Amino acid sequence: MTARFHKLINEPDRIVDEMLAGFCDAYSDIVRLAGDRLVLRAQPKAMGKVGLVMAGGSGHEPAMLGWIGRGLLDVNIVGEIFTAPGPGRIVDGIRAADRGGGVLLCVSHHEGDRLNAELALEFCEADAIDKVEMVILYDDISSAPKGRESERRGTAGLFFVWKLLGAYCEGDVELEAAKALAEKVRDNTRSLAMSLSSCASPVSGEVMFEMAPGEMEIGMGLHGEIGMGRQEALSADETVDLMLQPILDDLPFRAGDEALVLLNNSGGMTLMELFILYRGVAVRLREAGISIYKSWIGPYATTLETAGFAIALCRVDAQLKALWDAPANGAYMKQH
Amino acid sequence: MTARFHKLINEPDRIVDEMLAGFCDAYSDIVRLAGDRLVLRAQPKAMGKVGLVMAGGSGHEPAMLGWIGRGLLDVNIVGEIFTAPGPGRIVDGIRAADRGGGVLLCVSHHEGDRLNAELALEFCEADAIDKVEMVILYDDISSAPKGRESERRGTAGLFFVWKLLGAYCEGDVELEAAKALAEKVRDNTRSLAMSLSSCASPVSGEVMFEMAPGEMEIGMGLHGEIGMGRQEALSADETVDLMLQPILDDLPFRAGDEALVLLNNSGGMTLMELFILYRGVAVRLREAGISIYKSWIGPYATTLETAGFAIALCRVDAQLKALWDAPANGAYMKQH
Amino acid sequence: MRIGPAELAAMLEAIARRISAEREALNRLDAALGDGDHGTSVSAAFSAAVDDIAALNQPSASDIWLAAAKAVMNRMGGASGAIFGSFFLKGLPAVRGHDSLSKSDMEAVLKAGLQGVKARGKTEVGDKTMVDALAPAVADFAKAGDYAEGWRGTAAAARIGADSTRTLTARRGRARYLGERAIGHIDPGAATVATIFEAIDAWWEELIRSN
Amino acid sequence: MRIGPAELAAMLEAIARRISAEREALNRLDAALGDGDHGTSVSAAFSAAVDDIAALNQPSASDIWLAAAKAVMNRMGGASGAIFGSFFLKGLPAVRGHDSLSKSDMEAVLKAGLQGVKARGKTEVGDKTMVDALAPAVADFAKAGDYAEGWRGTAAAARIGADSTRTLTARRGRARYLGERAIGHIDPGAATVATIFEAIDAWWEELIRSN
Ligand SMILES: Nc1ncnc2c1ncn2[C@@H]1O[C@H](COP(=O)(O)OP(=O)(O)O)[C@@H](O)[C@H]1O
Ligand SMILES: Nc1ncnc2c1ncn2[C@@H]1O[C@H](COP(=O)(O)OP(=O)(O)O)[C@@H](O)[C@H]1O
Ligand SMILES: [Mg+2]
Ligand SMILES: [Mg+2]
Ligand SMILES: [Mg+2]
Ligand SMILES: [Mg+2]
Repeated sequence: MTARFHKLINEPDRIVDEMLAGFCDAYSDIVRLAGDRLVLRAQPKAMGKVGLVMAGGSGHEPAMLGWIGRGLLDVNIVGEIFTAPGPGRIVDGIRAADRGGGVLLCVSHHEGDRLNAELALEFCEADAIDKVEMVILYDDISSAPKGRESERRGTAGLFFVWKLLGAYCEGDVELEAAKALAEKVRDNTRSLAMSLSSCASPVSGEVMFEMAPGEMEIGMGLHGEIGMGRQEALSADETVDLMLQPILDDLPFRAGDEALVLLNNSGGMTLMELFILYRGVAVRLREAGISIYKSWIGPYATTLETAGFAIALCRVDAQLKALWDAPANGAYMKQH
Repeated sequence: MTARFHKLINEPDRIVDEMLAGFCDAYSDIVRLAGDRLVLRAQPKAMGKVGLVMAGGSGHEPAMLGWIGRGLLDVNIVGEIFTAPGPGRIVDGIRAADRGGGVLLCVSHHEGDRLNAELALEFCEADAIDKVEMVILYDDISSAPKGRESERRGTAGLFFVWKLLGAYCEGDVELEAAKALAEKVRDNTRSLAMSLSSCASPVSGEVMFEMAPGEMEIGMGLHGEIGMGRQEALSADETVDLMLQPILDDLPFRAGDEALVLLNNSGGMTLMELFILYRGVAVRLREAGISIYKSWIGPYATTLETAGFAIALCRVDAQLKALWDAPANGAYMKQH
Repeated sequence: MRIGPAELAAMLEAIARRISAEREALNRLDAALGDGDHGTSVSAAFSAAVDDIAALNQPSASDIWLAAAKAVMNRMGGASGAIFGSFFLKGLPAVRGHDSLSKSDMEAVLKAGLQGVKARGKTEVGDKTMVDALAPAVADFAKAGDYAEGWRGTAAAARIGADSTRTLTARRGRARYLGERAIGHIDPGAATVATIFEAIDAWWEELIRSN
Repeated sequence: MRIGPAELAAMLEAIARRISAEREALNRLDAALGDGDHGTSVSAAFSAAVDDIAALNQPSASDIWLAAAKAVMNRMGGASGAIFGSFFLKGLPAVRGHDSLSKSDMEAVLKAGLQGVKARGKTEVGDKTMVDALAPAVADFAKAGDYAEGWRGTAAAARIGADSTRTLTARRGRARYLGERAIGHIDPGAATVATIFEAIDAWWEELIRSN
């Protein structure tokens, strides 16, 4: 497909600020805008709790804006489209999240996000802001082979970290325990994405990359980074066959396991297609003896209007199931 | 833009059934599938309450599947893509919703939906199923001039009816009162949609209509029915200027009014654009002295992958505000 | 000649085949004036009617007619399902009690069906709907002396009626929201009616020839 | 000749202008290997640096260098923001205390900056990053006798270094996920480094000529 070049924006260089103004106005009961593009909870969590901070580029809405709120994250530091914010702003976000219980800086693993987070942590140390920890999160099995998990990218499967860690940090927990919980969720999560189309940058109006109609690509990154190669587009069930087994093999998920399932819409897919794809996923998981605890299907972490989706699975135990069922109230993630 | 022709489906004639299988499996805590494509609440409401039934074509997901649940609707009778289901299936749905308090059949005004609903009501009478009422719902100001409101189409603004009527019918209310409440919401709601692209039928793979890049059309129907004419695509704020005033003039909304606001994504818009558009809407409403009670921005009633959106406003009083704030738990509409 | 259960079933099969061949063309007509599904809907429904009828055990003419009514009403859906469904439903009393239908029996069926359509749709000739094809077809059938002349007349009259919708604005159906923009396009429901009568006419000629 | 505050500010302006002209070309390089934003990011950051410097009141050379470091780090964002930011940040001590920079002062600044980049990015020559342009440029600058020769050398060496990334697979940055598919594309960060040194070289020639 060719991308839709006309976007309903005003000035290209006001996109992020106008987007934040609109979002924070619409959901002023949940979030508020502060400082230099910081999105905070409208009602901060109680003193003494661990604060959760996530910095990242725009273009993935409702991520991460929609995940600020009770039972979820505390602060989102918003960058330009697909661009991690710099360290000065990350330090601002850490300060804003600090309720005296320490702050966990969550990093979706991409070179830019990690480098800027590292710089921010050095600045925190220089400024004697203590009790700040960083956790590097990744889930995309296409980006490095098994055994080199820590080189992988963070993609849509971090959904599970946001929800479970958010619920955990509503309780009275230590910073170290929060970090360990984030790592536990990460280490039990695996994702793989595919795409049928490209998307156009609203800033330049240029298409991110060319993709012929009738092609698909497995292993796309969250910023339109190209994946493992082009192939002829398949049917829904064939696509699931191709994507699910590598995910199961990687952890590996085994018969008897229980899992949370996410089908993430990259933006331009119809929900109709996602429901059909989900049907295939559910049938195959049951065949493999894996039971599904809960599922979500929708646009949680998008790549602008890209037509594509990701399958993400998170293996859960009693602790994680209870955390899943805990209430959450973000603008785009509600649970009760 | 050209539409994306490849859809991730299996057999074209299994689309609706596979979609329903996937949806009802993923959200089995909220809905269950029964009979001939009936989506019911997993836990039916208490005996004696008014049942709410909505029949309609597919292709608008998450509408209406996502609106079945506590505080919302009871039964959705699902048709083929963009095709109202026939009267026999509507009668089945009415029976399934009957908890002894009467059933309100909600009809989004389109010729096919209304005609089939009328037939169904005649069949109910013949079958001596009594206490069934029908309410015809419309909101789209582009489809008939002021003074001929009852000829207008039902579009995304019915969002407000589903939520407010759903909350109302959790209480102990009479069927006649439920119908009156639906009419009250309808009569205080106005919508207008626009589109930047067409969409492709997943059944035929054919594009619904041709639309050149850089064009836009105001007044699109929910099924890709063409609207009031093509024009050059504008900026976000210019588009809001063009669409909002006719909506305000039509009711009319006046300074001092309070309103609920919906920005509905037809499918292929980015949330980024919708937040920017919302900013323009909010600024202009405040300038007009209209205060915003609450807002929603997202894909609630889609037209497959069409890139477009609708602005819908609902004027509210104390009763409607309280109904809005009541809890709801549909798969794609949660409030707490 | 009379039309008995076997002929009625064969006639519906001939209709289903022709409609199925015209499916995409009918969808395209509907894309211009409505939501682009008309061909898919009518084709699915007539095929379902044929299947349902094939499953009946030694059906009478009215069993067949009722099966068609149900299939059309419930499997076609949309505006056309209700409208075509009303045609079959309101024609049913005129079929009932006949082992087979003479030309004048059929005339009564068609007239009752047309009345059903107009009442259900609140539609008259000139509203740019299927009535613009159906009404002249039924009138022509009534004037004819026998089936052969009758079917030939309906096919011609329905097609002329369908083509006449091109210059009209619509007062019913989705197309009414288009105002002047509906001009230049043929109503898909009317085209379906013309296709149906052409299918019947061809089937009848074939039937006569092979007898 | 020495580079004082006025020249340093003018040099950064010259860089910003050139980068802005190359913005879309740099975005396209990044679209092939990464997420397509590199040109937008670097251009926005250098423009911001120029604005921030213009707002300073009688700045010293190190005031200017610090303003550039901050603007690059916070307005560029992404991997390149952290990397270029580290270049300026680690070069800062070598600027501090000088009213103006001799060729050998500048050499110390560039060397410290390069060290900062390699440490921050855990990157060596051959990883298909901006280091492939920066490292040979700094080495060439060190070998030169004066500024004119030095800048000419950096521009040439950086461009050759940038072009050399075309045949490499990547070990750092988004491109590393591409494996063999990265071959055939020039690293955008390296192209930016080459563009920067070309801008400085052209600016210096112009400066000499107009003196
Ligand atoms: N009120 C009516 N009376 C008669 N025919 C109607 C009426 N409304 C619609 N139709 C017919 O139905 C056709 C459209 O059918 P179809 O596309 O299957 O339904 P829908 O509009 O629900 O998608 C129109 O072309 C028209 O001939
Ligand atoms: N670890 C690293 N060391 C040195 N340079 C790097 C490193 N990671 C990335 N880069 C440089 O950054 C460039 C990409 O910058 P940019 O596109 O602005 O950031 P992002 O990848 O975050 O979108 C690459 O072309 C490369 O030259
Ligand atoms: Mg980036
Ligand atoms: Mg339809
Ligand atoms: Mg139609
Ligand atoms: Mg980049």
